[in-house]
Amino acid sequence: MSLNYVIAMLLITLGLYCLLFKRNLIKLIIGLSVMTDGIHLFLISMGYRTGGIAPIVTGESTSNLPNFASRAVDPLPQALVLTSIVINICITAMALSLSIYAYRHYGTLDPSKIRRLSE
Amino acid sequence: MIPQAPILAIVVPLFSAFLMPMIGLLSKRYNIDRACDWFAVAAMVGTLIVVASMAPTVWGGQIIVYKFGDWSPPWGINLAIDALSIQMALMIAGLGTLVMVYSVAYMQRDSRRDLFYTLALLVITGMMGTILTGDIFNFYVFLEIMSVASYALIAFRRDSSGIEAGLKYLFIGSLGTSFVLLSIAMLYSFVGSLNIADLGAKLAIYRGAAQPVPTILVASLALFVTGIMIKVAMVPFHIWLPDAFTAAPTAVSALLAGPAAVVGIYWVARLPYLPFGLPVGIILVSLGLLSMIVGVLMALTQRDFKRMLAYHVISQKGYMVLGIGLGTLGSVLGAQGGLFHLLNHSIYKSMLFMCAGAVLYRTGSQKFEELGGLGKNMPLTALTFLIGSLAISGIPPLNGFVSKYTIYLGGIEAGLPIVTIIAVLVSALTFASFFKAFSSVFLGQRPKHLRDIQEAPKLMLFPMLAMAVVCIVIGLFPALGFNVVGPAQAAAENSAGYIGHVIGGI
Amino acid sequence: MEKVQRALALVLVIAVGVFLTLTASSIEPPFGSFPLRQVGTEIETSVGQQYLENAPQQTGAANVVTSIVWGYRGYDTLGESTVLFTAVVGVLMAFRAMRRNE
Amino acid sequence: MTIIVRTTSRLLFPFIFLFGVYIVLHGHLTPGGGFPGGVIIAASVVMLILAYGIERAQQRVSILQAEMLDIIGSATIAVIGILGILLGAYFLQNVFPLGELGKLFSAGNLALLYIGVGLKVTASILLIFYAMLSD
Repeated sequence: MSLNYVIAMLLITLGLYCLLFKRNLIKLIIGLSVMTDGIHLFLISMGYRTGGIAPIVTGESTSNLPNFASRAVDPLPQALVLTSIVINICITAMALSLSIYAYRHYGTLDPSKIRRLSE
Repeated sequence: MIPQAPILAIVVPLFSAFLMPMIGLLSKRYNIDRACDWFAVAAMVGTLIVVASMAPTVWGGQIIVYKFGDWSPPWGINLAIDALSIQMALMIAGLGTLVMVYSVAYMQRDSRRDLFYTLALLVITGMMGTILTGDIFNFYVFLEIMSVASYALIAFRRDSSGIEAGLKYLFIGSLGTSFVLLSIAMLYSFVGSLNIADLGAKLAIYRGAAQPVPTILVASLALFVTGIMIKVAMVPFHIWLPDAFTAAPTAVSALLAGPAAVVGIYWVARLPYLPFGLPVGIILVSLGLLSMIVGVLMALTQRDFKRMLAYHVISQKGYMVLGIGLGTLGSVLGAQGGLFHLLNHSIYKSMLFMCAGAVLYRTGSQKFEELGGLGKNMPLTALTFLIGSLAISGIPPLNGFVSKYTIYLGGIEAGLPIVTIIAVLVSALTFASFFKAFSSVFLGQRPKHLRDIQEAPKLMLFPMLAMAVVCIVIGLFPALGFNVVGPAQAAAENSAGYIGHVIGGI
Repeated sequence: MEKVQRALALVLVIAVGVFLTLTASSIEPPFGSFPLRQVGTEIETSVGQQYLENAPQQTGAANVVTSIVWGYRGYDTLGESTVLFTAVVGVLMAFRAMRRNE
Repeated sequence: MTIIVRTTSRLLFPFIFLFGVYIVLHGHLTPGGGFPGGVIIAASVVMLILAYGIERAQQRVSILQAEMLDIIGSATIAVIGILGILLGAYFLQNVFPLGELGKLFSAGNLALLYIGVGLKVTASILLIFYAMLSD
């Protein structure tokens, strides 16, 4: 039983619940962010090594690189999460700008009401 | 092959997109009206030349591997181009060029054209990246480029239906890409690698029945298939597609219906062999059948030109997924038919959307009730629409017939004649639906206000007629198509060769 | 109809949640055992371990994450900045004033 | 905004800005890099927007300047990527000397690429904010 993984999956489920049940564009965006954060938590925690240190060479480990390599945590998921966070920001910005536009011009944040306008 | 061709195929549209806002500023300052439009067309032509220059090498049996920054495959990112990728890349570049030419005329009444072409080139970049890459996380990144750009393009006109469709596609599409990301995360946590060839090599032990497949691999596969199916719009996940294709500007609909369909189907075709290599044939066949039937039944009741075409997109994508699914059940013809149908469908569905766009451009309406008798005013548009609808219904001398017939044979070869029967029935319903559309738009009573409608502009007609000619040529000489599709299908199945080329290093 | 849809959605969410949680709790090897990966019967080490061993000499960067972000996987990061560019263009698309130039 | 917020944000602005620059420049040595650093730099300007309104912030960084920064950032990445082809063999290949581990001038093209990305992220975040706040 790995608690980190389970909590990450619960966050993802929470985000999915929010996406399926909420009727407000801002809440939908929050749901999407929560879901992506759950995935990031999963990615980060699977690279953990018990008693690990940050994958940055500083201080005394500069002279003892093999020791550093045997103690540091996985750097690859951190790079992936960095990429994924930026992508998530972009999606959030896109969704927010469309929502702001919808609110300014159609006066509502309820997607089904915008739909009724278009029919 | 042009030196550095693999990276140029991605970098040419990408850097053109980076340059486009600057071109927009300059053209405003010096008052050159169509600079952005022609620059986009030139960028697409450049991409097409680069991609075409790679084709002879790849069809010669080689797999081009391009290592970024000179890091060898399991650590760095690499591009791996085999016959399957090159078919898709050629389709994207070719159809993309024609769609760009079409939008030069179609978008001329809109302002903010520099942003439109930037986004369109970014969609092309994203598609090229997803097709050519050999790294699964890189696939996710480029999938997002393509997705974010298409969310913006769908809402481009900013009317209420466009905003609503854009937001709907944004939420459903992001859900799909999140699933893909979670699937990649699980795969990495299990195998400890991200390179597709490396993953394929390490997961090969699960291919036989010797090892029980662990839960995490099943979960990863399920999430990946769900994510891809949301992007392909197979039936339980299809609800974003009709709204998006109806509300988007027609040039965008043509771009998404033709080239963008390629990405999803490419990954459906890869999936049974690399990186997972688990049997998914039955799932693909049943999803394909479901979408074929539901798509065509929904299409029959539509009263909106573009919405009807959108439902036919779902139905026809069902044929492709069905064909590829039959391929994994042991029928080579089925897989070839699926890939061939992708080629044909991309051509005639882009063309049909362009016809709808031409009608919309001249009359300002896309409702069947408000149209009629346009055959006299727009004879060439009517002719291309007729060719397209005969092709999509699978009437003999046209290309749709060849690929559909191959899929029917594949159904029999795989020992599932019931599939063939359903496919023939769906074809008949497709014909009925298009007959209705053709007669209510181009035949019959012409409303008074449509008396002075003119033929579509020449720049719109050129890509439509070019595609119609291709439809007829492939229909008359199907060997041309099979020369492209045969190697592609062989390359998809040849996972050992792919792994050998990438990991073995060249 | 509305109620049926909501009930179906709730069932879906619960099913996905249970499935994911069960999958996560059965992941082998468990949390905290980073370089070990077990595929089938073979014990492998993750690619991450090779980055830790080679990156300081190969790229000269003290921060191994940086050497991955722009060194080994620089192309990913190029794609990432392209997504950022796409988002900026998309936001400008949504807010720039519409002018019809007939 | 009140005078407390205005004065504090005016006094804090150069420090936050400098901190962002530090994060960008030391991306290859310490945690951080172009993305967080760029966001910090952009946040210092966003703080001015909150305290003084958008006009005052645009006096510091105008829309045109932000667009130029964006283009310079993209151009930096593109030029370094293409230099890899011209002087080496592959796109984005490192063709600069690696230097000594742990020093500021080390790691070849990584530091330069991070500067390009830092400019690009700053400009992009500012452009998004300006676009959303304009009517």
